Amino acid sequence: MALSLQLRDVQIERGGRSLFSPITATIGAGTLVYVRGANGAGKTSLLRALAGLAASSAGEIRWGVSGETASASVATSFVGHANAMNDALTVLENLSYAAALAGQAYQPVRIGHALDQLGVFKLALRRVGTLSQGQRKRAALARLLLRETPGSRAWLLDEPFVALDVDTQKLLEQLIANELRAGAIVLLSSHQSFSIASPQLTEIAL
Amino acid sequence: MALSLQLRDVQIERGGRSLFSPITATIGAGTLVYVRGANGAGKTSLLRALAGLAASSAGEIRWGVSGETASASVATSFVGHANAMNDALTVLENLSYAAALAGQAYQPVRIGHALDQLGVFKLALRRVGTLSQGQRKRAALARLLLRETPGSRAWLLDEPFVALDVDTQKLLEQLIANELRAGAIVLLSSHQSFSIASPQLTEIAL
Amino acid sequence: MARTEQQSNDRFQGRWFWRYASPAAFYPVAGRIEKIGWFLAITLAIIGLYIGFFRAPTDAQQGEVYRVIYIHVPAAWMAMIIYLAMAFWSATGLVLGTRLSFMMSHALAPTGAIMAVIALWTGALWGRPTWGTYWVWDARLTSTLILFFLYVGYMALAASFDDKKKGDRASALIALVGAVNVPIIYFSVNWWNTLHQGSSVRPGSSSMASIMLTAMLIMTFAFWAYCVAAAMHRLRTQIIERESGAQWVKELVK
Amino acid sequence: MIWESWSAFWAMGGRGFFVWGSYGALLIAILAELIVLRGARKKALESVDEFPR
Amino acid sequence: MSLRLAASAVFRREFQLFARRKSDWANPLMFFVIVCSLFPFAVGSETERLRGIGVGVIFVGALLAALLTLPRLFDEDARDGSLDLLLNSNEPLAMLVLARVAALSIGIGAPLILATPLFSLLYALPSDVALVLALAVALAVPTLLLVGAIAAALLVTARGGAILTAVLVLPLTIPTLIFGAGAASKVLYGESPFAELSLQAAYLLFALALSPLAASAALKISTD
Amino acid sequence: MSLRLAASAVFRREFQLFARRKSDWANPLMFFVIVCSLFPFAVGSETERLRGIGVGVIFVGALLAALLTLPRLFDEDARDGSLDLLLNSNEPLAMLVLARVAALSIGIGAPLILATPLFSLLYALPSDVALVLALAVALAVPTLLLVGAIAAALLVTARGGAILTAVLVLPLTIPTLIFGAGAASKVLYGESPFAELSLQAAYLLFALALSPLAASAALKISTD
Ligand code: HEM
Ligand SMILES: Nc1ncnc2c1ncn2[C@@H]1O[C@H](COP(=O)(O)OP(=O)(O)OP(=O)(O)O)[C@@H](O)[C@H]1O
Ligand SMILES: Nc1ncnc2c1ncn2[C@@H]1O[C@H](COP(=O)(O)OP(=O)(O)OP(=O)(O)O)[C@@H](O)[C@H]1O
Ligand SMILES: [Mg+2]
Ligand SMILES: [Mg+2]
Repeated sequence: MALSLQLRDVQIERGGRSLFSPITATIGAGTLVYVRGANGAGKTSLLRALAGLAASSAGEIRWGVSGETASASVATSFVGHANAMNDALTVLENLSYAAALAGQAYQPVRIGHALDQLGVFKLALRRVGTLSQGQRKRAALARLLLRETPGSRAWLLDEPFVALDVDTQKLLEQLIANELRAGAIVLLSSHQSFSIASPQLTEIAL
Repeated sequence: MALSLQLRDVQIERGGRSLFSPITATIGAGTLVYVRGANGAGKTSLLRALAGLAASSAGEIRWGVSGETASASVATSFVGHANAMNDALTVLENLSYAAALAGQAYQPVRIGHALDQLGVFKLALRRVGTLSQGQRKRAALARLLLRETPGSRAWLLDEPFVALDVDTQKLLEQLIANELRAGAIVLLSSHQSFSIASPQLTEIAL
Repeated sequence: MARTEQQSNDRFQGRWFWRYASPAAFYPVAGRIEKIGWFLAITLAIIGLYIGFFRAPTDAQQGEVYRVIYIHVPAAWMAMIIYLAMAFWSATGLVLGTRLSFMMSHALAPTGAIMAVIALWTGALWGRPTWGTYWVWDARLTSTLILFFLYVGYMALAASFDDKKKGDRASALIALVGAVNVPIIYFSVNWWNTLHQGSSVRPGSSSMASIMLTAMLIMTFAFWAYCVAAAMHRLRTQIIERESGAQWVKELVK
Repeated sequence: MIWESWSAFWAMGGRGFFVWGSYGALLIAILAELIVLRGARKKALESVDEFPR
Repeated sequence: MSLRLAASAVFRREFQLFARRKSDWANPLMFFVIVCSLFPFAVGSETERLRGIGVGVIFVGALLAALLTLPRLFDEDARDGSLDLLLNSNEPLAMLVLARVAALSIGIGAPLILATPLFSLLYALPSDVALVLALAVALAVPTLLLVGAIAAALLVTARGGAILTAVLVLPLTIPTLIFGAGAASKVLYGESPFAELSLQAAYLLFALALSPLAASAALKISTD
Repeated sequence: MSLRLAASAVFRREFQLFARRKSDWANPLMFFVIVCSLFPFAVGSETERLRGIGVGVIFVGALLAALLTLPRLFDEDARDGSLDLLLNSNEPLAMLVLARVAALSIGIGAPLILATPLFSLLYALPSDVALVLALAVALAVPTLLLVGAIAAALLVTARGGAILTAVLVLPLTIPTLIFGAGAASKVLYGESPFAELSLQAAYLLFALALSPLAASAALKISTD
C-alpha cells in the first residue's frame, strides 16, 4: 500500500500567466509536504491539480499506490475551503454520501467514530446549515478518516486549520501525525503555524 | 469622536437555546476586545449582533459616539467570514459601492490608498472572482480603511487573520494597533494567536 | 409603531385585555372556548342537517342537488372570513409584538385552507349537474381559487423558516400584503369576468325558500363554531410546543 | 318526512353522487383535520418531557 | 444628498453587473423567447388560433421571465455578505430597495419590452396591438418586481428559494395581468384600451408606494 | 458493485433532499398550478377557446416547471464543494449523472404527472385526453431533464460561451413538445395517439443513451 507522488515540471496557468516556476519533486510514503507561499502564490491551484480537480498546464503529476500508477481519485482525499456538505442535510447524511462516492459501503459506526475523533459526534444528526464555521470544518475533516486502512490515501489539505479552535488544531496535528506514521502522504498549505511530528518533511515553496 | 460601547445582560438564542450566559461590559475608546471561545460558542453571533446585523434575544447594546447614543450602522464597520464583495465586479467597484453605502462620496484615491496599505493595490481592477482567498480577504479588510478620520468607527472583526499570509497578518496587527491609538474600539475573534500593542485590552470569554 | 412584547407589556400593564395576551393565561380560556365550540358545532350541525334534508322541500329548478348548498356556502364564507381574521391577528402581532397573536393566525390558516378546498370541491360537484361542467371561470369561483393560493403561500412561508420568531413575522407580513390585495384581486377578477362574458352560467340569483335559508344559516353557525374549536385546539398545541420550557407547561403534562 | 324511502333519500333524485360526494368530502376533510390535530397535540406533549433546561 | 449618493451607487452597481454578466438580462430574454416560440408548436399554427392566444402568451411569458430574476435581487448578496452593507447603511432601506428594483426593471424590462412587438408578429397581431402590448408589459414588469421584492426579501434566508417566491407573488400579479392583457385585447377588437391601461398604471403606483416599505421591513425581519 | 453503491447513494441523497426541503418538489408543482391558472386571465374564459389551448398550456407549463429545477442539478453542489466529490469519484461520472437525473425526474415529475389530469378539468378537456396528456408529460419531463443536464453542466461555472451553448441545447426539447402535444390533440379529435407517443418514447431513449455522456463531458470541461 505504499503511496508515492512524482511531479515533473508541473506548471499552472491562471489568466494566461504561469503562477510559479516548474515544480519537480519525488515524494514517498510517510512524508509531510508543506506547500507555502504568499497570498495568491498558487497553493490552492496546485493542491486542486494534485487532487485531479483541475488540470495543470504543463508537466506531469503521477500518483503511485503500491508501485503502480493510480488516478488521483483513488490515491487522494481533498479538503479545501468549501466543505463539500449540503446545508439541508445532516452531517451523517453528508458523510455517508461522501463515503459511498469514495466506494465504501454504508457504515454508520465508522462515520460516528470519525466524527468522535474530531469531537463532533453529537452533531451527527444536526443539519449542516445550523452549524458554526468551526463545527462545519470539523465535520468536513472527518471525511478524511473514513478510509478503510489508515495511510491508504494521500491527504490534500488546503488550509485545514482555518476556523478550528486551538484544541481542535492540536487534535488535527495529532491526526495528521498518526496518518503519516501509517504511511500516508500529507500535503498541506497553511498560513497558521503548526507543529506536526513527522518522520520526513518536505517544503514546496511557491 | 470618542467611541464607547455598553453591554447590559446581552444574550443570544439559536435553535431555542441561549448560547452563553448574559454579558455585561463597558468598553471605552482605544480598547481592544478579544472575543474568545471554542467552536460554536457564539462569537460570530455576538459580533453580528453588535454590528446591528442580528437581534440579541435579551439585554441591551448601546453604542456611543462623542457621548451620544448612536446606531450600530454609524458606529461600526464589520468584516466577517463572507467578504461582502460580488465575484463579478472588480475590487474597486465593490469598494466604491461599500463606501457610498457608508455615506462617502466616490474617492478612488482613498480606495487606492486603502488597498495599498494591505498590499493589493495592483488587484484594484481585477474581478473578485479571480482572486485567491487571501487576496479577497485583504480587499475586504481594505473597507475598514475607507473611513474619513482614523478611529471614528469601531471595527468588528470576525476571524480577520484567516487566509492572510504571515506578512499580511503582521500588517493587520499593525493597522489595528494604529486604529486603537487613534481612539477606535476593536472587537475581534480569532483562533490564531496574534500580538497587538494595545493600551487597553479586555477579553470576553464565551 | 411596532413594539416588542416587552414594550407592549410596559405600556398595557394591568389593562384587562392584556392579561390574556400571555399564552399561559389564555391557555385555559382557549380550552373553554374550544369545548363550547365543539358542542355548538355538533348540535347546530344536527339541527341544520335535519331541517335541510328532512324539512326543506325539493328545489323547483335544481331538484335535490341544491342540498349541497348547506355546506357549500358556509365553507365559502368561512374561507373568506378566516383569511380576514388571520390578517387581523397578523397585524396585531406585528404592531404589539405579542406571541399569542402570531400563534392565533398560524392556528387559523390550515382550517381556512380546508374551508377553501371544501368550497371548491363542493362547488365543482354542484357545477357538474347544474352547469354540465366541473369548472367554469366564474369570478366567484376563481377568487376562491386564488384565496386558496394565498393560504398555501402563507403556510409554505411560515414552514420555510427554522427560526420560529422570524417565521412568525415573515408570514404575518405576507398575510397583510395578501389582505391588502384581496379586494383589488376580487374587483379585477369580477371585472375580467364581465369583460369576457365567458360563462353564461354563474352561481347566485335564484330565490330561496325561507326554510332552506334557515337551514343554511344554522349550518353557517355550525361551521363557524367548528372553525373556532379547531383553531383553539391548534392554538393550544402551539402554546405547548413553544412554551415547553416553562414550568406551567411541565406541570400541565404531569 | 319528505322522502318516500331511505333508498330515495340516498338516491337524491338521481344526484346522489354529487350530493354525497360533497358531504363525503367534507366528512373526510374534517376527520383528517381532527386526526392531524390530535397527532400534533400528542407530539407536542411528548416533546415537553424531553425538553432540557 | 448622501441618500442620493447611496441610491445612485445601488443603481449603478446593478448596471455594472448587467455589463459584466450579460446572462443577467440575456437569460430572462431567452426564457421569454423560448416560451413564446414553444407555444405555436404545442397549440398548432393556424393564424386565427395564434391571434387568439398571442396576447395571453406574450404577456404571461414576460411576467414569468421577470419573475425568474427575483432571486437576483437579494440572494446573491446574502450569500457573499454584501447584503450586510445594504442593511448597515445609514440611509432609508426602502429607498435603496427601490433604487435596486428600478435598476432591475430597466435592465431586464427593456429587452422584454423591445422583444414584445417582435413576437407579436409571430402571433400575427396587428401593429397597434403590438404597441399597446409593449406598453402593458412595460407597466407590468415593474409592478411584478415591486411586489416580488417583498417575497424575495422574506425568503432571502429561508429555504424554498425561487419557486416559493413565484407562489407568493403570482396571485398578487393577477390584477396587472388582467388589465394588461385586457388592454391589448381591447385594441384587437378595435376598442380603446385607455381604461385598462389606467387601471394598470394605478396598480403600479399603488405597488410603488407600498412595496418598498414592505420589502425593507421584510428584509429586516428575515436577516434579523 | 461499487458503482451500484455510488449510484444509489446519489439517488438516495436526492430523495433525502426532497424529504428535507419539501419546496424542492412542491414548488415546481405550485408553479405549474399557478401558470395553468393564470392563462385564462390572459386569454379569456370561453370554454371553446380554453379547450383549444388547454393541451398546450398544460404541456408547456409542465416543461417550464421542469426547466426551472435544472439549476438544482449541479449549481448548489458547485457552490458548497460537493461537486468535487462527484468529480473525484472513481465510478463513471455519466452513470452518476444519470442516477441524479433519474431521481430528479421522479421527484419533480411525479407531482406534475399527477396534477395534469386535474388541470385538464380546468380547461374542460375530456378524460381520455387528460390521460394521454399525463402520459405525454411523463415522457417529456425526463427527456427535458436529460437534455437540460447538458446545459446545466455547461453553465455550472458559467465561463464564456456556456450561455450560448445552453441556448443551443434547449431547442432540442422541441421534438418531445411537438410529439407530446400532438398526441393529446389527436385524442381530442378522436384519433389514435400511438404514433406520436412512440416517437416521443424513441426520443427519450435517444436522450437516455447520449445525454449522460455529454453531460459528464460538459461537467469536466466546465469545472476543469
Ligand atoms: C367566494 C366563494 C363562494 C361563495 C360566497 C359562494 C356562494 C354561493 C351561493 C350563495 C350559492 C347559492 C346561489 C343560489 O342558488 O342562490 C352558490 C351556488 C353555487 N356555487 Fe358557489 N360560492 C362560492 C364559491 C364557489 C365555487 C369555488 C364553486 C365551484 C367550484 C361554486 C359553485 C357553485 C355552484 C355550482 C352553485 C349552484 C349554481 C346555481 O345555483 O346556479 N361556488 N354559491
Ligand atoms: N438553527 C440553529 N439551531 C441550533 N443551533 C444553531 C442554529 N444556528 C446556529 N446554531 C448554533 O449556534 C452556535 C453559535 O454559532 P456561532 O457561529 O456564533 O459560533 P462561533 O463561536 O462563531 O463558532 P466558530 O468558532 O466555529 O466560528 C453554534 O453552536 C451553532 O451550532
Ligand atoms: N481568472 C484569473 N485571471 C487572473 N488571475 C487569476 C485567475 N484566477 C486565479 N488567478 C490568480 O491565480 C493565483 C493563484 O490563486 P490560488 O488560489 O491558487 O492562490 P493561493 O496560493 O491559494 O493563495 P491564498 O493564500 O490567498 O489562498 C492568484 O494570484 C489569483 O489572483
Ligand atoms: Mg488558497
Ligand atoms: Mg464563527
